Amino acid sequence: MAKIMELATAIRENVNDGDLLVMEGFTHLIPHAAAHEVIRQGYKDLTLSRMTPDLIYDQLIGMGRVKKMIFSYAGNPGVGLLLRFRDAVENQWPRALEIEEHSHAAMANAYEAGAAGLPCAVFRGYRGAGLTEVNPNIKSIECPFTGEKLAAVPALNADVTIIHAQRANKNGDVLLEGIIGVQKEAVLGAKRAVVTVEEIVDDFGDISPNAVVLPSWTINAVVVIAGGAHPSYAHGYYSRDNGFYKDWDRISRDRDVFLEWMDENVVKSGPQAFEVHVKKGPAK
Amino acid sequence: MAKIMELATAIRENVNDGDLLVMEGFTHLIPHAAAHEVIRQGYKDLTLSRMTPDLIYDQLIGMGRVKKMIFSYAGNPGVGLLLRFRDAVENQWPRALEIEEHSHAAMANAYEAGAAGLPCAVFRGYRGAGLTEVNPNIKSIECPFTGEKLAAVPALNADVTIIHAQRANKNGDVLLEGIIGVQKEAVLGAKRAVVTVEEIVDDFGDISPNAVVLPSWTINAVVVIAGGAHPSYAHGYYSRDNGFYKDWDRISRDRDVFLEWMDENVVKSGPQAFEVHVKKGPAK
Amino acid sequence: MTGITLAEIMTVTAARALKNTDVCFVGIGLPSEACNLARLTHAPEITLIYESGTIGTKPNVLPLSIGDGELCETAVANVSVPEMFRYWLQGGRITVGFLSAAQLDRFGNINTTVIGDYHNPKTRLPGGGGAPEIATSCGEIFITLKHSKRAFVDQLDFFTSIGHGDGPGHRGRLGITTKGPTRLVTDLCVMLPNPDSCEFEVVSLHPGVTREQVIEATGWPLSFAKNVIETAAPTAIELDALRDLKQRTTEAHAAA
Amino acid sequence: MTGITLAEIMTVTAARALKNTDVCFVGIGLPSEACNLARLTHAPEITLIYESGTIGTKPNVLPLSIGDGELCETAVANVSVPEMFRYWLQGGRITVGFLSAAQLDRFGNINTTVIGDYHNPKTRLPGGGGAPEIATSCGEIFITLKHSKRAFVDQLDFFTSIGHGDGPGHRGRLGITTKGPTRLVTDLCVMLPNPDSCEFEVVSLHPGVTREQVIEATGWPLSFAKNVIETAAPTAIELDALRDLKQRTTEAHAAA
Repeated sequence: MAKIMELATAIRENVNDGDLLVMEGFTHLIPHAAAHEVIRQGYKDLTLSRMTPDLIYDQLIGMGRVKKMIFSYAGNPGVGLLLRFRDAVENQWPRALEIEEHSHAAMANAYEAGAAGLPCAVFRGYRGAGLTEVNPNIKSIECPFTGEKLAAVPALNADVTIIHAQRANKNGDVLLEGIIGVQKEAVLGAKRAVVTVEEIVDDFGDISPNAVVLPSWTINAVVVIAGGAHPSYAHGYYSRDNGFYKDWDRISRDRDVFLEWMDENVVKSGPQAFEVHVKKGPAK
Repeated sequence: MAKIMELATAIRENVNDGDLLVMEGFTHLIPHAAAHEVIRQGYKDLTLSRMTPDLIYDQLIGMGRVKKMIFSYAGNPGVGLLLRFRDAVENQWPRALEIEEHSHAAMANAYEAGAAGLPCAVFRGYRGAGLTEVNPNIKSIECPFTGEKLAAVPALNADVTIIHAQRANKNGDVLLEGIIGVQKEAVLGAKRAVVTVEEIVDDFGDISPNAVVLPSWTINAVVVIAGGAHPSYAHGYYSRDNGFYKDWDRISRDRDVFLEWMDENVVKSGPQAFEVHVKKGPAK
Repeated sequence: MTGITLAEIMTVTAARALKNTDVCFVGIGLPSEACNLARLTHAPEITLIYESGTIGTKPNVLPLSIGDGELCETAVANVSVPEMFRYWLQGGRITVGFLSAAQLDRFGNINTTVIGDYHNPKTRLPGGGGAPEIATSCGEIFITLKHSKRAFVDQLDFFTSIGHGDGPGHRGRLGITTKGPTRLVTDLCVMLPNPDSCEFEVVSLHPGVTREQVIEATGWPLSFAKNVIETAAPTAIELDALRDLKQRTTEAHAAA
Repeated sequence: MTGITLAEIMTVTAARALKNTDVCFVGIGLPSEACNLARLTHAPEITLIYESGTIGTKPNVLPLSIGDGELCETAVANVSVPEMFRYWLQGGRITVGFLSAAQLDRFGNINTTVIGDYHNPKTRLPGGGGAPEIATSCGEIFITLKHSKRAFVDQLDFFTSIGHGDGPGHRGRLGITTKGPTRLVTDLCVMLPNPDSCEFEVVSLHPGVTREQVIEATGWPLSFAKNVIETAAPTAIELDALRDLKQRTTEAHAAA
């Protein structure tokens, strides 16, 4: 049963040094506020996994908290490269970063297999792709009916998954809407799950019977943080702050500018700082 | 692109003798009207597949149209046995029926693999189950990472899938709501797909962004048949006719009673006969 | 409370086995009755899951089929059937699978497939449905069915789903890590698997039932636990809740 | 129509390759621009799919990211990312995958992973994302990117996704049954794979572009088809639609 609690408590109770930490979101609903709390609490030697690591993973990497990253596309969406990630891979600053690189299809299937309790994912992929030569976690398997050779990758099961969603009800059930990515799979495949939400409502009212709802008992902690996805967005609440994504290119380009920005906006800040972003009103 | 057409045309253009025909529905949205048209058009040597074959498959079997059935639970839900199916298996009446029997998990995975374009489904199943000894289409595969032995079954890809849904829009996109079963997978895995619907609307209006919608281009024909799922039900339109399911036990018990009922209610009838069932009003 | 039937004792006793925190995969028929009674009495927050994809459902009347509309309307979430079997059952999220059977043996192995030979059956039954994987993926399995020599057999005609197989260690040898059948409630008694032999043995007799009655209705040489007690009689609250539920159900299905 | 740029010719020419009946998996950037232009001109019913799970989307402005809200709001259906990659891409439902690249070789093989050595890169790029399976699961692949010696290389630094591999038969030997790259549109020319060698060769030059310009901007020894024609210039309708789209996009992204 999910407990509704403060962010600092939720992170403290569920994240540990060395964890395989998943903070998913496919452009939409990226848990920025929660990631900042992870940074504030000082966890180290984390392994991060995400299909599309962007700003929050760049921030964790730049702060030296990450030992390894599992990913399939590490870019600043619509802007360019992830400069703290680059600096870690190219120059080992502030520390060396181990990487396990996959294709989107492989990672989506790996999360699916994790949620499905399987040891590996089987799919038709990686044919002629160079990653098969640099990633030992890409193997193959033969269909016992047709003999076709299929790709296999290990299932992805996080120690803790953190996601952001639109809302929870009082019981702690969580509703996600819009571009839902792999968040359901990341939560169901994880040992522990923390969900930040825009708001808590009495009940969800007249939603579709097939709406994407994670029952309370699949989640450990629910935390209300209005605006908690900014500069990502929450469908129905506020739009993506494209300007900030462009700014990040500048902020993250220089180590000192980055560290100063992090100190001011993350280390010395708190989740209440996100509220201001909701005031722009709902996404059209 | 789905064409909106009459039932007789849709069936004629999409069903052939000897086809692997899938008419799915997990208690909900079973395409009764379409199945009756398949019977009227006289197709033979069909292979039927369904997780929960019930009345319509009993009818096709009793009319001698079925060569083989792939299934995981062949019962009259909430009532008892499927008596025409029994008669075919136990007494080869009106003809011998080949069966390929699976568990629900295997069939659900097989439809999923069919939609996913894979040759087989891989899952953790059939451990200690007797079906492994009588069904040669149950094999195993070894996880290349953990060595765990997993079950494998061939993907299910129909020649033609027929389902019933709540509504289509003018473009031929189809909306399903409520208990959705394996219908999406059965359609996406099929070579051809026919969908009967309660009604066609201008557009779906303000539905959830994550509603279950099959785009028009995944479907060959859309047919309006109000009440077309009766005695099954259409969530939001009318309730399950439990009384008819109980009656079927009596009707199907005797070969002559069955044949007489079929002649009167199927062979000499048509899709317009289903309209009356909507008048009970929407399911509460 | 007058006129308590053995069937009522069976349902109430089966219901008591469920906890408020359980996530229960519910078979139709007797299991559905017991699970919903538990929800309406001592386990109001129990999560009931039907294989049609309805999660956390709270029907006001018992469903006739596994996919009745009310299961969907009152559920916390409705998912596709592939998702149900992959993420929820195989994913290891179910604490209790609640099954019934056509035939049962002393190890809790179940047959719902055929009477007679598989390829030339005397009676073709509906088949296993979800049972083969429910039996291995749920944390533990409760079984409930009415006692009779036809049902409680020495040898199954077909091995639809595994209980304890041929005894201790069999599940482990097949790579199964869950407990299997841990409780069997009939209309005469409660049985638990003996920790050494894995054979079901009688641990309590329902009020008024004799050992001879149970032996007579069982097709295998029956064992009794060292201390066989009397099953606690249904309370007025349990009985009222059960009778109300069945009354509502009868009225609803007659009206439909 | 005055001041037509080569970039505009590239987008218009790339857009023309798409049919009204295509189901197109759209990469962000240049492909997204071309695909939406096709939808706004000659192919109004084309189905555009972004890997974020949006199917049949009709954005009024170009998305900055692959998961912008408008893609979802205007889509026929929105599905999870595992479903997108399993049922829609791997399921063989996509007729055209539209990709760009950081590096491209003469066989249409693509690198978007690293410049330099993989384990000790000079420049770490974002990586392949969906490309490895887009390249093999879509019916055919169109590629669009700006001509430069840095991009059109003799040898890829990393083999992110396969085009025609090392030439004829390579895809087939890997069990790939789809066509692979069938068209390449740059800001200088259109190239098609030679049927015998599978090497991209120039089939049309954009208005005003010389052979020497293209040779100069290409890092491999360039081939030309027997009959090289001039790319048909954009029509007023195409150019208006493109400029309106880009204008709306600029305004929307500035306002956000």
